[in-house]
Amino acid sequence: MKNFDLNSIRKDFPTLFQSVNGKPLVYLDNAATTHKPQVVLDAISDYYRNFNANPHRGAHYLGVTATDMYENARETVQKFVNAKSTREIIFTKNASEALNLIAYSYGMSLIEEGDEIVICISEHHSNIVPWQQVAKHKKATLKYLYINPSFTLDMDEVYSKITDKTKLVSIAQMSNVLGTIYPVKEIAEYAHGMGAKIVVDAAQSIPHMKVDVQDINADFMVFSGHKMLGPMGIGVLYGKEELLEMMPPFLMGGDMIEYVEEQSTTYAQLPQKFEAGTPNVGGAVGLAAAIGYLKELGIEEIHKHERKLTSYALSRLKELPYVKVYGPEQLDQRGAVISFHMDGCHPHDVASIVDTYGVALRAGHHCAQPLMKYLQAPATSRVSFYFYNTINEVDILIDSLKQVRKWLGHGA
Amino acid sequence: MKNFDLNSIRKDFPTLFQSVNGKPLVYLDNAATTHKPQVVLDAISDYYRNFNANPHRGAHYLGVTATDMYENARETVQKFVNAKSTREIIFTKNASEALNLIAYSYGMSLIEEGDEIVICISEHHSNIVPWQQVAKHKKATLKYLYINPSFTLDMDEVYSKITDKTKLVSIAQMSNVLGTIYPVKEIAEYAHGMGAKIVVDAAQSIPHMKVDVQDINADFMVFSGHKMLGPMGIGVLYGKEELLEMMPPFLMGGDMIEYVEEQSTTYAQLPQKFEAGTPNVGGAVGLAAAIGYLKELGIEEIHKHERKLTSYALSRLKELPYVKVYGPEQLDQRGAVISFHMDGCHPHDVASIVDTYGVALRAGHHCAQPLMKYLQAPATSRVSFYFYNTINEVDILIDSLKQVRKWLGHGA
Amino acid sequence: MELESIYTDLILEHSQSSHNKRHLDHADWCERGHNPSCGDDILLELKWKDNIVEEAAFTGSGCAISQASTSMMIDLINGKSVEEAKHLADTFLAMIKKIITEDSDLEVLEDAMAFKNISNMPARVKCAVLAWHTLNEALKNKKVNEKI
Amino acid sequence: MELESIYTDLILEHSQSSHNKRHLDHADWCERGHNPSCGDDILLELKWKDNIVEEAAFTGSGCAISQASTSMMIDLINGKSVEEAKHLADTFLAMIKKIITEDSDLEVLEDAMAFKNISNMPARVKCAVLAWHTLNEALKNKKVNEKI
Ligand SMILES: Cc1ncc(COP(=O)(O)O)c(C=O)c1O
Ligand SMILES: Cc1ncc(COP(=O)(O)O)c(C=O)c1O
Repeated sequence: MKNFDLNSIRKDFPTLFQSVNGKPLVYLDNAATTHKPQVVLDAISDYYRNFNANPHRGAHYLGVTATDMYENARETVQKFVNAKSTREIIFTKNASEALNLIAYSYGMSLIEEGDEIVICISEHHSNIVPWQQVAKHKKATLKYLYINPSFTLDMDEVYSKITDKTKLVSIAQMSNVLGTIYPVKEIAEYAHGMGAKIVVDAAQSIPHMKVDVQDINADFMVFSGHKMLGPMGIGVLYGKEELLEMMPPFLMGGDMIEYVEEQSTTYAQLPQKFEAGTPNVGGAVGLAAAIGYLKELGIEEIHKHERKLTSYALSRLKELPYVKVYGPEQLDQRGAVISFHMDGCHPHDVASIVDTYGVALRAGHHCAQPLMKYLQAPATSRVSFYFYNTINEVDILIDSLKQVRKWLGHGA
Repeated sequence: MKNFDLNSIRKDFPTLFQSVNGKPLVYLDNAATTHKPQVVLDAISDYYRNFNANPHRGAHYLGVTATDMYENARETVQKFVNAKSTREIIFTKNASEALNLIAYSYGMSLIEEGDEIVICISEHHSNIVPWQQVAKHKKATLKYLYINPSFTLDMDEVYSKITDKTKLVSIAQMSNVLGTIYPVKEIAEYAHGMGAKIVVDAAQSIPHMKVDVQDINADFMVFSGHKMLGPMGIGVLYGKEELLEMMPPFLMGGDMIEYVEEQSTTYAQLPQKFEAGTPNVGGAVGLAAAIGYLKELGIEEIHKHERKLTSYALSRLKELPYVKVYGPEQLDQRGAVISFHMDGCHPHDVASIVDTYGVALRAGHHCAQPLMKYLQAPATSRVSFYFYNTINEVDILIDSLKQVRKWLGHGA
Repeated sequence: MELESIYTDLILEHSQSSHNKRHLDHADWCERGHNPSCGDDILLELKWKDNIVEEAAFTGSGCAISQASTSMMIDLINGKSVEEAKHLADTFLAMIKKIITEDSDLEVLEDAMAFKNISNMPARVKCAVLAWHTLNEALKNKKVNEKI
Repeated sequence: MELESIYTDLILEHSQSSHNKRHLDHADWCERGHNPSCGDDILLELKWKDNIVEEAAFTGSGCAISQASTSMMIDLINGKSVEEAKHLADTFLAMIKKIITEDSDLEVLEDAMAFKNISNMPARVKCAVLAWHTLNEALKNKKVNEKI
């Protein structure tokens, strides 16, 4: 484990050292995507410069090496999430594809008329729209878990919504808008008791906390590489082997087949069965390097620092009477994502104005329109930290928010 | 246009300068994947180091820049294939996903019972299995165009197989096994006359020749970045705007929506409608750099050099009485892919043995099992050139093939 | 980029003023305009007198840019003929796209000239043009309607 | 990697010899073994006499490695008991995985020891083990069958 020395950590991230509009970049949009440490970029370059080949397809040296690197990356992911076997790790292009894979393959073949699918009102669109489609096509019902006024989920809501008709529960472990961390392990236990399977959307959680699929007892779990220091274009689906075994394939084509006749096809074993076409080896190698970086840093250290940032940011935002935060107050119920509204300041104006101070934050519906409607907030501003952010950056944020009020004619 | 100086061109490709088993690498597996020039790797690194952000989602500087870079890459692709509009260019993770998108979205909703889908016997699995699925689910018929003993396609075969029941024809412009170049423009014209749509799988052709979707009058066209100097994890679907407009979305989630309500969703405009989740901006930027490189080199020059290599390789192979080539003899009917069988030498032994001489070629069914069965060849050896290969490498290949015969006990 | 060229007093004033933000009693035409990606959503209401925009107003929510732009547009088109309104919308859009750049050609836009520099803030161009596109739609639909 | 440690005379001889490559007249058991990814495909035929492999043979196609490995295996198991055959298969697979490395422990494999170095050619390991996995399946299925 590295010593958690913020200065030296930041030096690993070339993207952080630039100026925007003449000001040093203060990147607070990490829930959208994170920057990449040089080791990840180097791993990708190194792969392309020294080993590039189409895996699973060649008896030649580069082909064998590329296959090894790809499969080693799979093993790195397997260990990272504590899956039982590499057969349970499917590479996709992002978390959204992974969720679609579950919806098309598991949902379209195993959900039946009258069944219920339960998701939470704070889901990301990628964890809503696929289930709407399944519900529509299979005449199933899509039900929502609603959060309470403290922006958390009462277990009573879980008990009342998940019934013996529920076949599938799909929930983000951490909300990308509220920062709320949901008790997925408890929900999984209850869902299993009712005979339902559970999908854990770990896109926001896994960059920041240990996600152990066996401990949670998740049936499926998905995440994206680009939100945890990895490159774009690579994501992961974890699925319990017995479930993946019984599911039909999703994308069809090269690499996922066993025998192809003119009119019929038998499919390859797991995990290839779900990986059609040339895989993104460079992406997988980059993701593995990202996991290596996170492990070396230590997820505990990351958590500690992010908690400090979140705590400080929440307390500084409280100083501003015109700011309303959407999200839990208690630090152990939330991650490092803070959504807020500033009185009289539309979030898009906020984002544009702080941008001129070098501060990158996000404004809008954050791909969670049903939540925004539920909160009766058409849009919010959102800051999201990663371990490379500093307390000083929080101060710059707060100063820039004060400037927003001035620019929009409200005094400071 | 660069001067076509092979020495200086090769210097652009760091991967070529390595030794395999103590011998200089002779990479002849370009139909599987090509190596990447340094400018492509630099474009990707540069993107991550200086601009990385989630596009379409932020009002901040990096977000705006990443969006611009992504959309500029789309425009580069649009111009490269001569599409009418960037709305007709959808980024996917590879050609296979693009074909699946057509099958799931167009096929599953617009092919009906009794309709016919026509493909060629030499298709890649990625252009077979999705259509088998559509045919099965929609009770349609999947028909094959068979090649003649010269490994080309008679137009009479086209006339007899494509009928007024045909709704879709899907064909590779160039076979990844035989090297055959199919007359897709003529086939498209005939198919259109019968009221059918045509999908052109340009995965093998576009790295080597001008593919003009308007000239071909293709309804859909697909290809992969990694086979044309680009990174893995990025592919392209071209579709005529009016077709894409009437098709339902395929992958669902963030970025492809307009309004999401709890129970229903309206979808974004093209091209976003077909791009769910965080896109692979780095991949798109890398692909655009690859296109830039190809354009600078000049597709004519590339073609000329590859023709020289193919011609030379075919004539040298002819010197070996124990070699049988599977593919057209005439140079204007074929590309730079040569499949062959050596009497008494199983292709896997061939690949393993030449590998120890530094030569990377491919052995097996090349993801085209129905073709192999049709040819009554369980496997072939395949060499595939790209513009960075040299005449000297062909000589090394031929020498190594002679060694194979020796190793396998057949004398030289 | 200089914020003062965008968040001008004029724009702020308009964005906070509510004189055009209301429902009309007997609107002849309502046209919805929206930017799904950022959530701006307006309803433009129009009352014709023959060929003249007798009265216009709007409701809805959005950022300072979109609200100000809408309000300025309404001030401008009140009392103008359909042709004039159409011409103003086209002029505004041409200004944003930097097709028309001469101040003398833009003076007809009056206060709305304040958006001349919005392209320096590319993420916000959509906000500025929303109302004008909505107006164009409304005028187009009026024509279609009259033909029926 | 040295080719001579893999394409040995012994292996070439076996790969080209056809003494085990035929159909049995009255096979008690046929087991198919195949590597979809490379196309190797064999049919192993077995005749039992009580607990003894009375005769074995194979048909099918594949590379020199898979053909030689199959032929050597058949030479080895002819006349052996089911338990011995199972033990030999396990020993072979353990050799490939480098779990057993002492030559003295491998001598029971006779000619098939020639594959000791196949892991230096990782892409070909599958070819070498195909026959032995197929044998294991056949023995497993024999047991299951007898219980029914
Ligand atoms: C003709 C053809 N079509 C489709 C594909 C599939 O491409 P990818 O594996 O990149 O999806 C390939 C390459 O493998 C090909 O050669
Ligand atoms: C909670 C959550 N789920 C899913 C996604 C989708 O991830 P991607 O866009 O990488 O597919 C995101 C991020 O955008 C997210 O925050």
